[in-house]
Amino acid sequence: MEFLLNEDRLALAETVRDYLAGTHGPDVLRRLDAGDNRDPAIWQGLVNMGLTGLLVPEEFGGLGLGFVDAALIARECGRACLAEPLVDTAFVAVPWLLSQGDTAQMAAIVSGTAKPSVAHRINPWVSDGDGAALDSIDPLRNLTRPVGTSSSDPLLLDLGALMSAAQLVGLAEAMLDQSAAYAKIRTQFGQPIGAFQAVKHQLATAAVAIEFAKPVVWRAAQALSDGLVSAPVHISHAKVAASDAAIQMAETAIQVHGAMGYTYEVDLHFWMKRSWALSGAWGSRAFHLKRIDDAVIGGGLEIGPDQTFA
Amino acid sequence: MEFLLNEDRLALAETVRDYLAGTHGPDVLRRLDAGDNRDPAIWQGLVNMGLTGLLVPEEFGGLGLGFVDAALIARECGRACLAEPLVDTAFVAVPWLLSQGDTAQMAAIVSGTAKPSVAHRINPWVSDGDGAALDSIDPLRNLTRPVGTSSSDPLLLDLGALMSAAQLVGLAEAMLDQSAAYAKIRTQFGQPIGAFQAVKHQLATAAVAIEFAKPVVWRAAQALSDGLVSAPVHISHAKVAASDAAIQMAETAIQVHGAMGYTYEVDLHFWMKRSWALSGAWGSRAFHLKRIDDAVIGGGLEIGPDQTFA
Amino acid sequence: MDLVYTSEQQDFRAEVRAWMDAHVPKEPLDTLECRVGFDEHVVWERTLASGNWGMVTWPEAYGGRGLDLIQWLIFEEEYFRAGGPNRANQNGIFLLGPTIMEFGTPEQKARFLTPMAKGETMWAQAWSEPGAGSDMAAISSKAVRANDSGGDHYVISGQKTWSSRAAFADWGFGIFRTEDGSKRHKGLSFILFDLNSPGITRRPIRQLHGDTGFAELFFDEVRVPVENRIAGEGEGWKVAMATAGFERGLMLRSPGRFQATAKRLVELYREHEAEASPAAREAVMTAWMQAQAYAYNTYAVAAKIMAGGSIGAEASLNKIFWSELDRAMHRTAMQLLGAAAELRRFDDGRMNQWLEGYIFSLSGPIYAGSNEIQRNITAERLLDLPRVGAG
Amino acid sequence: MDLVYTSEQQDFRAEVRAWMDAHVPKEPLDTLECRVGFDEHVVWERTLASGNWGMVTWPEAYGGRGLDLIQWLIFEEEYFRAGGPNRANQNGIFLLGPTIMEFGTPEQKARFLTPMAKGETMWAQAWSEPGAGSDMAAISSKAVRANDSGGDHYVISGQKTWSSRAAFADWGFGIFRTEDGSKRHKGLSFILFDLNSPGITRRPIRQLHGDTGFAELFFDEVRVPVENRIAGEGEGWKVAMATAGFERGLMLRSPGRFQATAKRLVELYREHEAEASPAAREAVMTAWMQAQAYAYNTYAVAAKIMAGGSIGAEASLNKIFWSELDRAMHRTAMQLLGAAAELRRFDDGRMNQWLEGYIFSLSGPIYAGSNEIQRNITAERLLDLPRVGAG
Repeated sequence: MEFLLNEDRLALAETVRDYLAGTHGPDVLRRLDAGDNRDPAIWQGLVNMGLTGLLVPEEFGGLGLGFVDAALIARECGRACLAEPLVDTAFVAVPWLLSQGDTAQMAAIVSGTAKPSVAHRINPWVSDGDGAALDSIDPLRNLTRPVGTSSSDPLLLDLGALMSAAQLVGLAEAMLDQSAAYAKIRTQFGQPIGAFQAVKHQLATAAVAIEFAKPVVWRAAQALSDGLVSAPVHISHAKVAASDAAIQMAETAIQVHGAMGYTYEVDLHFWMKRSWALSGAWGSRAFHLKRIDDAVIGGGLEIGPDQTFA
Repeated sequence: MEFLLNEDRLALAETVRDYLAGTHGPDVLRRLDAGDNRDPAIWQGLVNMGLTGLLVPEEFGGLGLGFVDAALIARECGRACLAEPLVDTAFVAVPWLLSQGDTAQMAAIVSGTAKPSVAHRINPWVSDGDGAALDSIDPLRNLTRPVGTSSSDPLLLDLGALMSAAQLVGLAEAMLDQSAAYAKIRTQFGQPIGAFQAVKHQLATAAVAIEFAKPVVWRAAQALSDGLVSAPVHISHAKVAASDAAIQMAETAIQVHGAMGYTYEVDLHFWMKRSWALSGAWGSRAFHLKRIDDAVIGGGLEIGPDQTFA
Repeated sequence: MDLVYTSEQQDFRAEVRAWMDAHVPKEPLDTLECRVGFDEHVVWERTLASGNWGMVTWPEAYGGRGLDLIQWLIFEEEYFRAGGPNRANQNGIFLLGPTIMEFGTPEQKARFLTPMAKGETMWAQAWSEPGAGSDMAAISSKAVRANDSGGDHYVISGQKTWSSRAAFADWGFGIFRTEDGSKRHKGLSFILFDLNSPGITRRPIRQLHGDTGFAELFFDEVRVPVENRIAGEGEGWKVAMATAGFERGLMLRSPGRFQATAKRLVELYREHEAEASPAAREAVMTAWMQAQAYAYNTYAVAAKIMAGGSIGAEASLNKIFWSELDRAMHRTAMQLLGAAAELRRFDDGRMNQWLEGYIFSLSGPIYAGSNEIQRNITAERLLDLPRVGAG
Repeated sequence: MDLVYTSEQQDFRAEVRAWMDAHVPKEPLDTLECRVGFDEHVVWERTLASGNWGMVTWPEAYGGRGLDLIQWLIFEEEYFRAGGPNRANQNGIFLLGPTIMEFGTPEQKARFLTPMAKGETMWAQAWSEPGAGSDMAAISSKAVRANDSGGDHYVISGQKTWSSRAAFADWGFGIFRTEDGSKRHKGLSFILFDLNSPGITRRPIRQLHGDTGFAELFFDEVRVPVENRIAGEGEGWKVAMATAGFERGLMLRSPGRFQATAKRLVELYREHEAEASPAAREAVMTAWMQAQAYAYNTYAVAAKIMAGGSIGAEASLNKIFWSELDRAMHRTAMQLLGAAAELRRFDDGRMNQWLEGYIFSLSGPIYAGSNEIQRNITAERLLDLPRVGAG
């Protein structure tokens, strides 16, 4: 029993974080938004880091890592507000295809030439699919109603929900950082607004929500890795906790930014929009709460102090 | 159409407020708590003001006033944390007995010698009843399980709920005043704690809840007076709004009072305990919400901008 | 306390309803925040004016109907019942109009109020400056008396921002520093200006959803006649505070708006009832309860004002309540929509008004005095808690 | 990341479970806040000590078991699963014990830790003074070196308040001003004192529910040997901050407590399901979710500490989270109980533990550093926002 993200994992995630911080700042989001939304060079960078093959077994040229690693990288994708379909392809479609015994595209995914994303009955729209475009509030989302593959396999939904939760954690962390940074430089009444308790306490409250969403996500990822029967409940818990934290953080962030937060000029809006999108994707709040309801009130799960990791 | 508490009504309520402020301060609550909980002199004072006969028709020696008047006086009883059974007797039992055509006790009620309080299937315990004593957290409550009269008439429940809501408004207002007063004199870090935004904003938030509970209570009282079919829904709305405001105010009040609020020495606890008691009495939060649910979601009530007074 | 409408009030309601049913556009207009949509809304303002429904509470002398506040509430209820569009001239109707009526000269009233009532001039407000948002007294834009023409003009230089409607409106109003070297609330004057004056540059601010109804205004030696000043020189703060009071007070957000949203939310909930969460169910009931409470409160304030009273710091409680209610209702709708929440336009082509409404609702706790400021006011003026500079 | 217990850990759990099942009192003890209840709890402390379960994380040398933090968590889980009583010596176990281990001399460790572990001495904390609550540095109680005996005694004068357990405990600890004229954090020393020393008067504070476990302490020239001082003279603030860190940090509220409450809340909900509100249903799920999140977080912090890390300002996040969770769970229970919520004892004679728990939960956001202080710490230390005196 060790609830610890080990050094190797954190080192990889940190490499990704540094890479995205250096090459994928808000200026890039603006450039993409003014242009085609996607940039082969960004994608190639992710391929070069091996991220498209993160969950692909070594025999197909991948890194053969696990869901906790993927969740940590997904969090970084959220933090950077990455629009490229890395998470949908490499962390959702790949493990689902593998679970189906479908390894045909693995080499092409690793090399970056195939970018499958699979829709689900509960989540009928995916980014960068092959169907008709949908008009998302998130300008970089490339949301589509795919004409091809769709599934109603619960595992697919669980993968999508888990990786959305991880991204939402990263989105929320980024909005917290942006808001704290803004509160330090914006002055009103002769002092930085971050000196006002009203601002401090709103941000502290959001920070609490984020802090206690994080371990829920890591635990859910490990539960899926461990093949626990209860993994879907923990994934639903992660999705609800991360969505609620991100939505709360977004509302706090725009309040702290004041009217500036309402503009396109300030970076915040990209992160808010992604949060609005992902909090409803891969199962609504109600869908996930229903699974928790069945487990906790319905009695599907053992609960209590001695059942922490049930 | 005039949503206005007229001068006469307010003058009567103000008289009661002044009288209770002068004769029924926290010292009296302590004296009662150390003694027998009830004081014939206090009761006689209420009788002398005509309050026991407030809703009794003039032909029986009462004032023949209405539910809005009674609600305004009940609010003052809450503000003063009055323990004498004025509300249960004069504002709940009296109109219910009258609705049953039972006028036998009216003269005795007006003169203060009869103090009936009637239990209900939903609210099986009443203050100052004739049955076995129950151990309420409210030390002045004299809660009993009556052996005699009980009813399942919805009107009785509505009367109890409405008058509880009115008391809860007064309780909440008193706790707001106590907390603001304490925040002005208690100093920490070299200034009154009321100068800290954290304290200001908590109290302001509670003040909002109280401010918007009040008109709901007056409207419900008027709806009952007007005999609206929808009156029970509005009474449930009043009970939920007033209970939520009082509970929120109590939690805010003890937080503002800090450790002092946790003592018997500070007055606050009497008001908190009454709030805990009345918020569950005459129909739980769930009970009243269910009636609102049936009306609003179930379609039992016309809703929308043109249905404000439906 | 009399909660029954008179037969005159019922007749009036019927009259409004009939007119609205006949005239309110069947299809939603484009957003007010873009040129096309703004123009559509101006057409609607003129339609309203043609029925004399533009400024119902204004005196008849200025193109209104002289309605009392209860009639105004009934009008608003029916307006929102019918799904009437947002008001392009909201700044004129609710902010500038009452200000001119209170502080303007007879000449100013004739000059500005009548065209406003006819829907001929659309007004932008220009309060904020880049360094003066919540701290409204930190104004630095200057209006200096010109030397060249007997002092009958101001020359305005400076910058305003978050000027609502300014991208498309005709005229603007704001406060400017008319006394050189004055500080904070002193030495300010309330001045009206033609947005097409030489020297004014409008830079539309792109909002987060991409539209540009707000603008920055740059003033480069803009000449404005002195007779465009409302009230005395140096009295700008007093006038602005009265105007801000109108904004936060009774008329900024009439209850009908929120009752209509609550009703739509109930309908949305019914569509999604099978899969909705318990919290959503309760949130829907809370929406109805709070919208009703807000309506009762507004009727009570209206009655108080009609009886000779006034609305003071309680306006801050109102602002906090409606803005947080509006956000909560739209947040609940977003949750009910689930995956569809992010769509600007649903599959069937309908606009996702819940998404647009949610985004708009996020501005509620910020504008017209942030809710932090309102909570300060509540604590300091209603609860008498001490003021502290840093607090 | 390895979320599977080892077989040794499973065996340990089984061992704790067997012992607890055999020894935890079947009937709830009376409240710790009254004399009779306190004595019952002391008996329980000695029972625990007899099984060597009193101070499981302490080194064996001081009467503990030297368990690691995972074992501690398992112990706590089983303790709360079995419904173990509150710990009368909580101040000793979690606050003073670790403080003495970190700062005490070998002689002090031998003198104080072993009797504590055996359940022989019960400890009270004495931080607050009437003017020093959240503002802990505003201490004015003095400890002056006595002149009469070679300076080997302090003479303490002053007053402490909100001293938990002080009404019934044997010994107390707190900080006192040892340097005359010193200000704020300087010139303070951390001193242990026998509560039965001449010159100490205990005035029990009647709490709102009528019990009196807290007390005010009046010190009238109380002589205390200098060797009762922990760490150096003038180092009291540093020691106290470390102690407060223990309090807010990992061990004050182990997750098992909240998981047990959440489970009881689920059971209560099931009893009332037919008539419960939607909000209550969601609140019950939230209780489980948050109690679990708190447990995961605690396991993660434990792992971090075991890997050589430490817990810093994150302790403030913990304090905010568990205290507001605890209050929310009990508030929900009160709503579920409806009319019965106000009863101290139900009709069937059972204590209404939800009511007692609700009242206790209201102290959570106040004590051990109010949640306002914790939010300041979070903002200033974790988010690096500026400090302002008045802010």
